[in-house]
Amino acid sequence: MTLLEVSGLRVTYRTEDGPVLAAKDVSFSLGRGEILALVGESGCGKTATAMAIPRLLDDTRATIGGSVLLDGVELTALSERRMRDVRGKDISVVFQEPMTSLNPAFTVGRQIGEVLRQHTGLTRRQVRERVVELLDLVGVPDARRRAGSYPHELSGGMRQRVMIATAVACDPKVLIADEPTTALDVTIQAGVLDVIRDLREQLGTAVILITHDLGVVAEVADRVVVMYSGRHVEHSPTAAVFDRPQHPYTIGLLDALPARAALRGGRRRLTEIPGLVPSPATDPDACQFAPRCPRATAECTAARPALTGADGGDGHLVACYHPGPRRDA
Amino acid sequence: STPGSGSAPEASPNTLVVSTPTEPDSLDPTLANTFAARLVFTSFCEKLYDVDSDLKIVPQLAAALPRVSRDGRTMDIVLRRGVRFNDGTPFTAAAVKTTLDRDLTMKASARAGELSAISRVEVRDPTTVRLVLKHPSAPLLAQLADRSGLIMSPTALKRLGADFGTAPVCVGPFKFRDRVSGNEMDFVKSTDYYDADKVRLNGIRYEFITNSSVATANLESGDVDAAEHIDANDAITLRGESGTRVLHSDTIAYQSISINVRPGAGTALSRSAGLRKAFEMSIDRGALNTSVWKSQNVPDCGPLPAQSPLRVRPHCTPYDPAAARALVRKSGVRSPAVQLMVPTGAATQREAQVIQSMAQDVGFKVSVRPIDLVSGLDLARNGKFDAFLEGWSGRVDPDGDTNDIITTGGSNNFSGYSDRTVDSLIARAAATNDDRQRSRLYARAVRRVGEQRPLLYLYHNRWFTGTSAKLHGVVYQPDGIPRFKTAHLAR
Amino acid sequence: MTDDTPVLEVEGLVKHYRGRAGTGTVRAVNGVDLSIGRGEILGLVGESGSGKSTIGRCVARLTAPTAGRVRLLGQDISAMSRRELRPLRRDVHVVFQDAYSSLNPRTKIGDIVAGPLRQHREGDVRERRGRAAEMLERVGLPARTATRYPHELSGGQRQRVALARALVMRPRLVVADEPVSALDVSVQASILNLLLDLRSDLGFSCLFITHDLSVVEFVGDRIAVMYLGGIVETATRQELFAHPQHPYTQALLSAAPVPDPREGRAGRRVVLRGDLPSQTSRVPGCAFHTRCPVAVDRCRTDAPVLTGITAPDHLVSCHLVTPEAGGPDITQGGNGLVHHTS
Amino acid sequence: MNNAALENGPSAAADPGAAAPEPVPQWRRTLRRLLRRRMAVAGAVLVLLFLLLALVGPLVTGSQTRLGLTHLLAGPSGAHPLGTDDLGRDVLARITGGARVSLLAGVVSTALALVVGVPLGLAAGYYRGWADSVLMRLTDLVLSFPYLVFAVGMAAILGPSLRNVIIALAVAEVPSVVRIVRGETLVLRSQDFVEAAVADGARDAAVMWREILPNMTNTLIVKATVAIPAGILGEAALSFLGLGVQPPQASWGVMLTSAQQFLSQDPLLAVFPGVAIALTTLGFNLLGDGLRDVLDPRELL
Amino acid sequence: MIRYLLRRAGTAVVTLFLASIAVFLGVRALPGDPATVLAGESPTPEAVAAIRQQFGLDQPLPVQYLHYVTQALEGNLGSSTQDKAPVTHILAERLPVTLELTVLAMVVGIAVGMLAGIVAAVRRGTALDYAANAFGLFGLSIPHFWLGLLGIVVFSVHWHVLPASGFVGFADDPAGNLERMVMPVLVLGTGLAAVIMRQTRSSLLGQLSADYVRTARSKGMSGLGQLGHALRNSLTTVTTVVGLQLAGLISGAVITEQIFVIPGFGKLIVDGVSSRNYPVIQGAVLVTVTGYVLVNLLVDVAYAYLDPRLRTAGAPE
Ligand SMILES: Nc1ncnc2c1ncn2[C@@H]1O[C@H](COP(=O)(O)OP(=O)(O)OP(=O)(O)O)[C@@H](O)[C@H]1O
Ligand SMILES: Nc1ncnc2c1ncn2[C@@H]1O[C@H](COP(=O)(O)OP(=O)(O)OP(=O)(O)O)[C@@H](O)[C@H]1O
Ligand SMILES: [Mg+2]
Ligand SMILES: [Mg+2]
Repeated sequence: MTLLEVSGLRVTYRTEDGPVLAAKDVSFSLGRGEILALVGESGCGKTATAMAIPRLLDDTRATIGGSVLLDGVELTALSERRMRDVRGKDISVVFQEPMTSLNPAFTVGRQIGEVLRQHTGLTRRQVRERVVELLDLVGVPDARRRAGSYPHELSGGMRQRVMIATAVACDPKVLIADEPTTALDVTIQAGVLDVIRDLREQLGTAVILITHDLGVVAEVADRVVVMYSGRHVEHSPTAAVFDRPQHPYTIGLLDALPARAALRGGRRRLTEIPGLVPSPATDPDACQFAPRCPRATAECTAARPALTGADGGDGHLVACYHPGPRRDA
Repeated sequence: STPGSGSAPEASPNTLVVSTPTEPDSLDPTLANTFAARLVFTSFCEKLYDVDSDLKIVPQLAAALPRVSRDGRTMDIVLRRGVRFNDGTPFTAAAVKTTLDRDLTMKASARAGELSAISRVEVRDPTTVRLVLKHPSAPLLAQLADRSGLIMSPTALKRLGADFGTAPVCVGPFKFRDRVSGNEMDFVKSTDYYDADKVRLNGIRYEFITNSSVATANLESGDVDAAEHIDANDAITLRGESGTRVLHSDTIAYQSISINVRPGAGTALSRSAGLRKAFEMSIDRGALNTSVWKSQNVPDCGPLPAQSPLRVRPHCTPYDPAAARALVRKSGVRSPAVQLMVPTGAATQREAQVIQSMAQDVGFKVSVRPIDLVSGLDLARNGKFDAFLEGWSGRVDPDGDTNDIITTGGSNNFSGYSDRTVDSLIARAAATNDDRQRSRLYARAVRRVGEQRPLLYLYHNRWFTGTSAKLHGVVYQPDGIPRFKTAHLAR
Repeated sequence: MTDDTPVLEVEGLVKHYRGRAGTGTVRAVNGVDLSIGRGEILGLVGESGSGKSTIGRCVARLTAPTAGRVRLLGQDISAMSRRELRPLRRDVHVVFQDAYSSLNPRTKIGDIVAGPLRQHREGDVRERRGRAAEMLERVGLPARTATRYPHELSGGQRQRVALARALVMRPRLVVADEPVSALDVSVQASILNLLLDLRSDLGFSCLFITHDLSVVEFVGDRIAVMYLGGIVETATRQELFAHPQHPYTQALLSAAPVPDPREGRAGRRVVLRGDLPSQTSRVPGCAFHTRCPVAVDRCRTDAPVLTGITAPDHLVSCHLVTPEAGGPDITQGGNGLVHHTS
Repeated sequence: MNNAALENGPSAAADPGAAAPEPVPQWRRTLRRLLRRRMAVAGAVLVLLFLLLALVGPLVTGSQTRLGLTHLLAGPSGAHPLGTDDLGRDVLARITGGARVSLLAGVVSTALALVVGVPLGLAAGYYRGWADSVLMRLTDLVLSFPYLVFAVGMAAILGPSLRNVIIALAVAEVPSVVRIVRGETLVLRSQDFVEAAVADGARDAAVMWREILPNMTNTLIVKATVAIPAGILGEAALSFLGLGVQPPQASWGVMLTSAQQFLSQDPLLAVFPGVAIALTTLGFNLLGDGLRDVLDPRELL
Repeated sequence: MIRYLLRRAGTAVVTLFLASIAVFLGVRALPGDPATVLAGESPTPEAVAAIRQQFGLDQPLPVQYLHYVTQALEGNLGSSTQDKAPVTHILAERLPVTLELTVLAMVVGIAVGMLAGIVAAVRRGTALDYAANAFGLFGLSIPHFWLGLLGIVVFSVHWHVLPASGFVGFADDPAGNLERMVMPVLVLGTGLAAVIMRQTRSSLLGQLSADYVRTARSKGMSGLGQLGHALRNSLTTVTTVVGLQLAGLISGAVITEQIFVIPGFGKLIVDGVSSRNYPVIQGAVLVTVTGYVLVNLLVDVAYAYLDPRLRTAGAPE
């Protein structure tokens, strides 16, 4: 019962300095009511991947390859007009920056209402009522009055709730949340994450959650896709990634967390990953992580490892010639 | 009201629209100073006397030329009968006395100097005025044929006092209606005018258009009926067109270069009469006239106009670059510098550039300094210049072309020239009524100035007024002022 | 100055920003006391806008405090003029969050690192260059980095440069304002390691400002928790994480996501209602009472003071903390509490 | 450029200290990107062409002041490729001479405005306070005077000349320079690297000169490419009104004024200087657009 | 927001006050004075002194200024030295002319400029965009007085389709007035349209790539809907530019009025300078500056209206 099937997704940005391959052959699927996390360090292609799904990338600058099936419908083949009906209705998005993602010149009520007017035949009055309901749903106090507020009159957390209200207004099948809490304080973040979780519970919405915060992943995601330099290196149920990380990069990432360091007995030393992230312009036929990898062998630089099932089954996939749990632990 | 209000073309089809380059100052005859004001006075304000095309003085509001006593100390003027001002007030000897007394006594009067020979004005009878003079004065009659002869309505004077200029009333073919500052002046036909049958226009409007080519374009497009005082170039263009004609007048105005000869001036030209001579010799008046003025002006070397009965043909320094070069060499100054100040304006600047080029050919180093007229006059009167190219509108009587210009301390003596002989020659010429003697005296003064060269006369100007081919009956006198009294527009 | 004089002592620090037209005064810091001993790292945590950076700026005297005293090595610098301050600038240096904006994009790395030496007229050009190169190597950058421009470096490298610049004068105190918040975890790890290494080598003290509890838990010797312009709790790292007393500290700890699925899901989370209140108006009583799940009437009227209740070095400003029971249990509170045990 | 530079930076995997093997200097990159823009290149070519015309043209074309009273208003011919003017002077020579005046007016007035405006703007933005307020009111004042009215007055006071036109243009330009520099300073002043320099104990002058100023060179370059053509147009306008260079020196505006008299006899006389002005300003504008795209799209006016 | 506007009004008053001093001193720095002009061809010292006294020019400067300002505050700007007409009267005659010219030019400039800018931004990279850009560069690079000359050559001298110059009041002859205004307005409007087009285009392009437009797109909104979002936010910058362009427009009007002989403020000031008509120059310049300041005050109000952040909070700097 897959809802969304992404396979072989490629995103290429045209830049003055040549093409940038932001996402290379990314594949995953999403079931109804599932929360899938896309994690990875800055610039690894999380946003590119997620925005390619509802085709929100500027098509004068980015080209998308591969296939995206939503309920069996190939989105990459839809006309722009048909695609407009999908956006906001079947797939909706919450962006990272709640300040700039809302139009400063219009009231938030109007901005939430727009999506309803776009996709439903509701009357003006019905739209207004629904907007208040939605604001209530995402936990905005005093919703009726707040609907008349301008974005700058709201705090960051409230704005992000408004964004979420907009996104769920038409009961979408898929909600893409691109770092929805990164700009927020932890106490606020906790509330926003709760809202997303509740919505999944109440509405059965499937969620693609993009984050670089492994803590957030651990708290809310059902499954995790770890990305490195535009490529998908590990894919598994959440618990498995944290308990039995297979890819050396995933392991490095987890070990670099100060919180994990403390958990591991408070040794005043964090594990570093040596070296730098490779330029996204390159796409060698090799493991991109090899130059930084303690396990790298000649094999790793000779050919790109394929994403294969790791031991333990349960859909745990990894793209590595030398997978396996932490060896020094 | 907005500019142009009440003057919609279709309202009074027989209204003449005249463009003129400068705006008059005050329309109060006692205060008016500009040439532009003289121009519009002809339409609404008549004088005791006028001049004809030979510069002969003829009666206008007077019935005849004045009777001058033998000793030249009294002048009786008999007035035309049955004349009324444009407000209906009868034109009488008392009215003339009121005007002249005002001219003589009013503070800031621009006439007091012109009339300074008068000691008092008496009313002999309702149509005779007697001027009692301090001393015999030959130029006085000419003054009465100029602004000093403009007579104002005593009723209007009583009503407006010092503000007479805001709604002036005189005797004239048209009467003042409206003035839009900086833009236009409007006059309508007067019903009180004694010569009203000859007036065929319903009114006349003067519009101020500074730029000659713009004025010309307006004439061509039919927006104005006459373009007064346009450049020679434009006149030539117009001559070729079918819908327009060009009137011209060989005027009494002249163009000259004043040279600062004040002892402290410190310039090359001020120090050396030889260099001044060389400078004059470098100028080819004919070529200058041809290139800048399309040969329209009349090259000349003295101030008196060709039409003047008192004129003696002046002796001209010939164009002689070789001799000029020799003089420059002899002066010992290496490429003597000359700064030629010129009022801004297209034609004068071209003229200055040609002079510059000519003088440079004989070894002068000439720089041209364009300046707005007011600043230029200010500098010239204060002696802060080297050479100043400018024009004089000219006067009917030779006194007006010499006194005050080449006499010591004169207000238009930009050169700072001071010569006892010249001063006395001109004073003597003013004090006699004997034309032959006056003629001789002026000739001597002009010759002396010609030798010392504080002033280089270049030519008398020919002025042009472009008109629509439909316009007839304009009289264009040597004073450079077209008269529209008898003008009419053919259907 | 004796050995146990704190490197930094802050007493009653107040900083108000005069707002722009139409907005009132921003009461960014309202009476803060803290001190940092030799070689000690004090971690300052709190939500965005709570006034952490403002304290840092007052300590480095990038801005003049509205009231209160700042003593650096025993010397009161709170009212000094810029000229008087100049010699003291040797002893305190700053590292900012955004390594990109804290390095002049038009200046070569070598000149950036040598900048403080030049300002203080230390040595000649060659000598300065040498010391800069030495410092660069010390933070793990090859000497040739000196000829590069900031945009040619990665984020982590830039933050190393910022550290080198801050340490080149061998200051006694480093104010580090969110030095790792903009970095990826793997890079963050190397910078945190480096900071600790350098501290043991060079022996400076550090005011380490962050909003990330896990970072402060890793790096801080002592931790101060800020809320709305005031410090609500200070204790050693172990003590604070083991026995958080102030309701806000407890809420903060419970809200921080833990990167361990089992741990995270099992724990009880407390979600605070509402946001940080406006800082333009003075809140009577305890600043936290508007969001506090366990607030009582007294909290709305009386402002608590920061004192040691359970132990002399565990300071907390809360009426509900008792010597016997320690802090109140906020999961038991009734009002304004959202409770999760999923 | 922040993120792009960050992401496109080093690509080689190495120890954390390794920088990119061979970094390309920034100006070379900028130049390369500029050269990729066809319009910008066209603009640069135009500018260079007129620069060349101004520098060496007069040596080739002969005297721009020599009168030819025998061939007034002649049409284009072998001897006079663009014909002669109302005093028989060679139009090509005068266009060439005018190029010098125009570029001089544009460049010098801009340079003057920068020299005066940059320190004022820096000080105003850096210190704020009452001096800033006074300065801002003064810039308001100058900005609220239409610059032509202002220049007409200046020229009348100082007398018409190229020097005074340049002064008038510079004075009219200063306020906008002050505002831009002040605005940039306000932004840069709160940047961490400026704070860091202050924290290092840098003196005010050093902070302004070393930290703030170098970071607005892009803005200033773009500003200059806007101000120079404006200066050229301003000089032409003032000369056209008779307030500019003195005859017999040629300036495109002066040429247009005299051409105005012969519009019906010889319209070509009005065409050449107008085209010259238009092409020069076009060149600068194209170049400016290109530079703005390449350097920083912030300032637009 | 009220406070913000009050503060803006305060600075406007300061600007006006400074302007009055500047223009007062400025005219007196001109060489010569009204007396030099009025005393005519043969001035006598007495006449000059009398004229000076008549206009109070013999008083010390501060006294003159005080007199001028107190009178001006009562609505009396003195009278023209040229013909004694009250300056307020003269200004009232000229104001409608310049207003007509500048307002029409502004309407044309804004309409054409914004439309072209929007089309260019929306159809970025297409032939339409290039055409609009070419127009923008053309308008920016061509001296508009030259455009005026060419216009006269082509339309008046050659084809005789439009009058070369002159002015007729709208009330007197609406058709004739508009006919005469066509060329001046187009000449003046072109430059403005170019600037506005470029500003609209670039600010719209900036807004179109803003995050909130992406949000609108993610809601399934059409291109037009997205444009609505972006346009609303571009308006603020475009409005500011329009306000700032006003001074440039008045400068343009000075030359345009000179070329087409339109009796507006530009011509009044230029003539005033050449005749040293102190009261007229002062009055005309002050009214011009007041107009500029007022329009920019209006722009600020519009700004506050367009940008809700200003309605509740402080001012932008
Ligand atoms: N508009 C663009 N033009 C060119 N390159 C781009 C563009 N947007 C992103 N990139 C590049 O594509 C790559 C992937 O970017 P993406 O935004 O998907 O990363 P991300 O994982 O979302 O990172 P972050 O955590 O910083 O948001 C990066 O290397 C980035 O430099
Ligand atoms: N220069 C300033 N002018 C006015 N208000 C300011 C200024 N600097 C900071 N503030 C305000 O003071 C308060 C405290 O700011 P500060 O930067 O110290 O907070 P912080 O704890 O460092 O927050 P963050 O985590 O977001 O950096 C905030 O409300 C902020 O808006
Ligand atoms: Mg992203
Ligand atoms: Mg901060």
